Amino acid sequence: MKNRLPSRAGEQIDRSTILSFTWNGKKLEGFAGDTIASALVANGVTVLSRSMKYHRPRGLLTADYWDPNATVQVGDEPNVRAAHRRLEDGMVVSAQNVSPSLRFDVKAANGLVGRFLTAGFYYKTFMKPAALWPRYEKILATFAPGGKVDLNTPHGYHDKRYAHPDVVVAGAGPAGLAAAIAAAADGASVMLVEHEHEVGGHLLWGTDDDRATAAALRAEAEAAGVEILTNSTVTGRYEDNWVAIAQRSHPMAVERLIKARAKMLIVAAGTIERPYVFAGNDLPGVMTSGAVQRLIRMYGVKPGTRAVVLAANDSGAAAVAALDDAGVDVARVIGSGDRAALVKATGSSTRIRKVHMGDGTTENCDLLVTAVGWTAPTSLLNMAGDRPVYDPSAARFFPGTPPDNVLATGGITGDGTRDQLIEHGRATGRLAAGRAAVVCHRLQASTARAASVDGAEPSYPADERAALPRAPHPEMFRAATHGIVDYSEDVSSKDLFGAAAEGFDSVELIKRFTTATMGPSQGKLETVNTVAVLAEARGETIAEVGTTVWRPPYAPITLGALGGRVFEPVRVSAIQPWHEANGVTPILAGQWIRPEHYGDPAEEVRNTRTNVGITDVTPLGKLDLQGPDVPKLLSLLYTNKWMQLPVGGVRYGIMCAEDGVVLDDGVTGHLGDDHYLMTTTSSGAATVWNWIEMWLQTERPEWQVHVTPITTGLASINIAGPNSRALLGRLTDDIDLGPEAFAYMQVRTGTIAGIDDCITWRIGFTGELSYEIHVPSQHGLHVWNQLLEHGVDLGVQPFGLEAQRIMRLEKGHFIVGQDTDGLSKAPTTGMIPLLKLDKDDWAGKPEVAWVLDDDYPVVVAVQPTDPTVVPEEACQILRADTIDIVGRITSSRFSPTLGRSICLAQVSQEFSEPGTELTVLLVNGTRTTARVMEHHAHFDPEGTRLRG
Amino acid sequence: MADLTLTNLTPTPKTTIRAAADTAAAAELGLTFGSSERRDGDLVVRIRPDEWLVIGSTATVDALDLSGFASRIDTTHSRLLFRLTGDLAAKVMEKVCSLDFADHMTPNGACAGASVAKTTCDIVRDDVDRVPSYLVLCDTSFRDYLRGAIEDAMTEFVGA
Amino acid sequence: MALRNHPAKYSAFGLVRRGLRKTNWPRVWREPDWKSSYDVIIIGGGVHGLATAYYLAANHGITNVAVLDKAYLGSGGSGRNTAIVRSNYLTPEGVAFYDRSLDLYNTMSVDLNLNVMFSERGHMTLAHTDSALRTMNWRAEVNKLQKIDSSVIGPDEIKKLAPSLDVSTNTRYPILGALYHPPGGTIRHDAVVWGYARGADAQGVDLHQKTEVLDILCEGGDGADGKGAGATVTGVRTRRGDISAPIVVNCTAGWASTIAGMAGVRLPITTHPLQAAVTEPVKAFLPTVVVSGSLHVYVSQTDRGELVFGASVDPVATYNMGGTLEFTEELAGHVLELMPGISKMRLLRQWAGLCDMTPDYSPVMGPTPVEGFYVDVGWGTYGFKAGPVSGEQMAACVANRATPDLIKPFELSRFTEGELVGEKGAAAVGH
Amino acid sequence: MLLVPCPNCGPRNAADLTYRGESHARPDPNTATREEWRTYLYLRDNPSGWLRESWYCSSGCRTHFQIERHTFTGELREPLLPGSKTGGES
Repeated sequence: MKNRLPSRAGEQIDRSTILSFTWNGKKLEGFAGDTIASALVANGVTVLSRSMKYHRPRGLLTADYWDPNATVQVGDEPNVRAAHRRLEDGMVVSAQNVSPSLRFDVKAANGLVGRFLTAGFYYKTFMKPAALWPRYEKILATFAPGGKVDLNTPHGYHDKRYAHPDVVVAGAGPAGLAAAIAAAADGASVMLVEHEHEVGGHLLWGTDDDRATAAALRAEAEAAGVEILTNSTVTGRYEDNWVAIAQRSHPMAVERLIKARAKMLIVAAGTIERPYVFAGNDLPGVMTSGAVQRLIRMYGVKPGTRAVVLAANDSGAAAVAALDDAGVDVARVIGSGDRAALVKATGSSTRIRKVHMGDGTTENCDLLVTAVGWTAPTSLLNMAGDRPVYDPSAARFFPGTPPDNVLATGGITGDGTRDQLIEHGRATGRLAAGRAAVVCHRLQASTARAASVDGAEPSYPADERAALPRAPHPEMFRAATHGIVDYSEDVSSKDLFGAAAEGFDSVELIKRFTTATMGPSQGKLETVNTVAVLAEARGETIAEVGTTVWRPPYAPITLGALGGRVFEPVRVSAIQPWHEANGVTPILAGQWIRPEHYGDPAEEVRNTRTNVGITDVTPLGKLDLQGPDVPKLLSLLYTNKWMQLPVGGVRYGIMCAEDGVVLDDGVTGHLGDDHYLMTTTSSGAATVWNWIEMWLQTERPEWQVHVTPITTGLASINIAGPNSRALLGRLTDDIDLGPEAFAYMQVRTGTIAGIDDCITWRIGFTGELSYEIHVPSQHGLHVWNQLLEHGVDLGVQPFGLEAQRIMRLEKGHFIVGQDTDGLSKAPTTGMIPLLKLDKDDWAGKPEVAWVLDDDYPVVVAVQPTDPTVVPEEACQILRADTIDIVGRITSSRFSPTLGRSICLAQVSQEFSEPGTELTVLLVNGTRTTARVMEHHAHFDPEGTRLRG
Repeated sequence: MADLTLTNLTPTPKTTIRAAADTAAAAELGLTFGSSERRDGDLVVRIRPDEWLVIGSTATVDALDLSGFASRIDTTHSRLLFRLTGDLAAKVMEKVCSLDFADHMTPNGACAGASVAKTTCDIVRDDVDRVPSYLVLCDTSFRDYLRGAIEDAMTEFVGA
Repeated sequence: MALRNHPAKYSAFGLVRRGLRKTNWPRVWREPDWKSSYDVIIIGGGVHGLATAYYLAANHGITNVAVLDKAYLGSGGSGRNTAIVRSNYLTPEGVAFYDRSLDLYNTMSVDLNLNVMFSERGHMTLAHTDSALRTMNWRAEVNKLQKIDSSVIGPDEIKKLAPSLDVSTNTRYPILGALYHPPGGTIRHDAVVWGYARGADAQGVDLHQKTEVLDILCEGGDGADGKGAGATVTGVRTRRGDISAPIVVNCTAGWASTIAGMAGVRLPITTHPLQAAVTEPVKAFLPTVVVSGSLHVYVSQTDRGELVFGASVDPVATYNMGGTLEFTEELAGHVLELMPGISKMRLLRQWAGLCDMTPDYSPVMGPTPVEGFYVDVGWGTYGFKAGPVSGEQMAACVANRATPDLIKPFELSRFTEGELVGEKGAAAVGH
Repeated sequence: MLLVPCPNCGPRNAADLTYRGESHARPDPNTATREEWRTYLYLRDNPSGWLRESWYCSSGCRTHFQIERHTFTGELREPLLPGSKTGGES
């Protein structure tokens, strides 16, 4: 560590803990508390990366998170900010964007042809021959900057957290610390979020007194109960102060996203130091004044041996003092104001060697420090709708007028002494606490579950803070030469001049054309210089040119933190443990995990048709409807009639949306006085519930109906097949299952397998004699087991969704969403008798009435001429010998019962007559024929089996 | 310091009463929307403006006059019931639910419908011996998922 | 076609020559003088408006045309989309239309003498459920009939095309198959805007930036100020003054209802933000465009190495493009479902554009009840990929005063006539 | 995330509610002409400005209610909380 200075008070490193790491395979050492970059510089490393386009060598520039030249690969993690990430023992660090190595880089040859590769050059070439563009594209893609993704990277622990603080303070410099302390003292709950590893902001690299003040403020904040989050960033401010915080310092989570509904947000983001634009400004050894102070004071690292300092402000003077402290020979200090004072820098491939002045003199050096002004990182204020305003006398942008629940304080709003900053922070904290108290009061008073509020609402405090002074500052952006403006994008001021001359002369257009400000620091370093150069090129003022909008996030955040622990709810029925224990093949249907089959769906069909099968249909949507007006509701939402359904009756119905498109279907049974049970498709359960609530609340508020979803309150089992009556009969005493006593489409409530209140209805989705029983769900597994146990001699076997689908297709029942689609109106289902136009009103009626007079596609049953051909679902049906589409196969299976292929199809009316021969285009490109059947049901069209 | 526990109380009888404002049942059940109360060992929760949930036994409900526009449904089987108890229970809840669980916003007895780990739940704060405790009710089909989600949220506080 | 303003020809040779002589390129388009009258006024300086202007001049010789934009060219959806192009739509109408657009994109770099960097990298739409797979098959079958290269592929082939995808079966959203469309890809969206702008300008079209339209001037209509059904358009009022014109074309997105409302025309549109995001760059690892309808996410990797993400539109109607945190959360969660290995990549920037959603996921194009007032709006989330063909067809529509067959299905009158377009059948994510 | 003022629950995260969009009246289905009915189905004012819209408190009290919201600035006509105006962005 040849560049390490002697130990000094207040440094961030712990010299007693030595950490070893590798840099491009070479073993190096650093101290605990070092950043990767400070450790590298301590070891004498000057080149940390190569630039994107010209592959120029780059060294440390700002020595903080935003340093554009210090992005490295650490193990499987790409794009690590080396000047921010703390060193860890055993880290494997390598340079990115180098080919093949940092020292020898073949693409550096691009630098030689740089004058031809002006910004946006790729738009102007490679058009011809068109066939070659894909090859050029591959070459261009190798210039992509950035690290490598290891696709085997494990997804770490990333739980998120919600928070409801009164005040969030973004930035823990002197003003932010003071604001947090003052707000907490006034009773507010406060989260103080600091991007860096320690609180204190610029005090950390200031004088001894500065650092003592930072420590005192931290102690005061802790004592006041402020929740301090270091190495954490407020990444975004969204509607109604929904604030995102990326916490990188959580002991368990790799990176944690905290979502805070802040009553007040205080933005105390400080300032970011701007680089200066001149020829050679990207040579290793050119640094900002903040960078050298950080290296010296925080990490005890000597940034060079002989320095030239361009000092346009106090920070330049402070850098000179720090350099003196560190024993760096300050060869020359250039004052502000004279643009010609510094012309350019020259050097070798690894280091600056010489600075050239306007008067023709030169100065040898290995370090050039610039202090030319500040950028106010108004990103969070932008997100709150505020637009920054440029002040030429201070040579920077300032916040405009943020909304009342966002306050700015500290360096972002002005200059001042340490004490002035602290005082402004305190005033801001008090104001925030006062306003938060009002929000708190209102929230509590208007929230139903909250405790009742004591006392009158406090008055809403006005903003009476005295503004911080703005120190005069020369407008210094570019020397008399051209240099790099955007380091990460390799965009120079010359590129910007050229683009402006071409007509890309608004700040947004020039940004898009040159990609200036589009790189990893998103304009934190580059925006103001870009705007200033554009203003210069156009002969306008910076205020006239304006600035770009800063978008979230404030700092990059990992996909892991944003994704968090994945909450993807899944649902299972009460019978699921049995399915899993018995070799089920599961299928995901929406949120439900359902049994698809238990090995052989065709055999499940055969057994059901011959003996008896049971299937778990719990996901069927079930709604309990009670109240005197239920029949009116059913009449309004179903297309058919419901006013006369007797107790004990069950009826099938179709629902339409208001545009006449089929919404859902199902059966509803009349259980008792004013009491009905409605079933919906499993995927439509939530939609239908919301649909009913909407009608009851907004269109028919006078109706008395209570609707309650009870889908999983009842485990539903369908018992189907010739032996189903015998099987169910063995488990119930109080339900008379006689064919007359309990006829098709009726419902009974009774005891099954010892369980009371089981609802049983006779319906026939499978086409067999069948009973659907709805059992209180905690007893579902018991009843299922009893059915299997008592039906052994009857041949009972379970069947899954696939067998059910085959049987319903054999029976010709359509499925909403499969045989119908997003534009299928009710008549398409073919259920014309169920469309009761003589009813006064029902949802979708006008459209259905009109379409009935019109042409509409129809669902028909279809059988391929060749019984062994099973057309794929979605096969197109064509007009013979053409490619005109007249329909498509919507459902298709091989029927084990009939020993042939069977289908449902949607066809235009012209092709819907029974007996019509259809041309079906199979997926393999061949055409086959199929015939339209007379009935939807391929099997037992008279329904003798299910009515038996 | 009371450790965090998550218990499954689903078999506890639960009854939902829906009743219009002008009914005897509404008057008898009372409470303001968003609050709950223990009555003879049963927990009576006014979970929605026209809906009460009675957890414990059916005694309270059996005694109700359900004349007028009022209805009763046994929700024992349709509603999962978990109890999360512990001094840090609110911190766990704040990882899976966006409600503010501070004492003044969600005091003992408070109830609300809300999304928990992306499932729609009813939450009742029902402290046990002054230790914060939350009842979470949800559709029973989510049982494995929701338990997993809450237990996972607890891990970082276990042993804390 | 004759380029009237003789712009500098772009070529590798030109780059070298100007590099040697150290001269700048001339202006890409003029800053036109203000005029009080045009033959055609186009509102909206995005791909649609500029392409319409370009083809009015190039194909119909109509050059006395102004394009007005309230901000800068390409400042709306054209510069905010994720630049995906494809033609594997569900309906024959949709396929025919977008295929023509893809043709135009294919030759655009040469036609416009500007490299729009069309990257034919293939487009994969993943299916996680049986029903999604059925829809993919449906699309593939319709596509094949229209000679579109589009087919359903299985997990093994998917893994070969995009090794970062997790095709194992024990995931919450297993990848069962995908609709693969090799001609689909990405394009540099800004370049398309600039190419059309430069081409239109060269033929004499005036491009007025920072010229917000405040009102549309009409006479003879049933409504207030002579607007609404039966009216005839006479011009527009802008922040810079009035301009008269017998034809006004509304080529806006986000403000389509507002602009149409100025002529007394109501549209079947609600406006929602569509958000997008980009990560920090990494070395290339994702060679194709990947879309998942069920997970509401689409992703591609740019030549710069960034992953570009999009999702479905936000549910709440708003004109605010501030963006939401929820979008990035959902997006990241879903992307990690698909590609679990990229959890350490970082999101760099999110933004939003405005999408005008119609009930049938299809645009509204052609004449309106106001004579001379045309619309090319309602482009939902898929407007960019249709830009060239829309411009070509709208130019024909305006020039011939008759709606071309290719866009006849998209006329406004279909809503009152109940003839909606069938893209709704499968339009979970329209990217 | 928008904070939506539910009349029963109080301010709630938008994610806990279901957005139902622009409020519009249903014509009499027995007398409505095709044009009137399809205007009801499809045509919207969709203003960039004040919008009367419906929300459903689907996770909370399950009440349908209406609010007036400015679609550009995000302001509410009757805000429950002070200071939450969000600037619109173009």
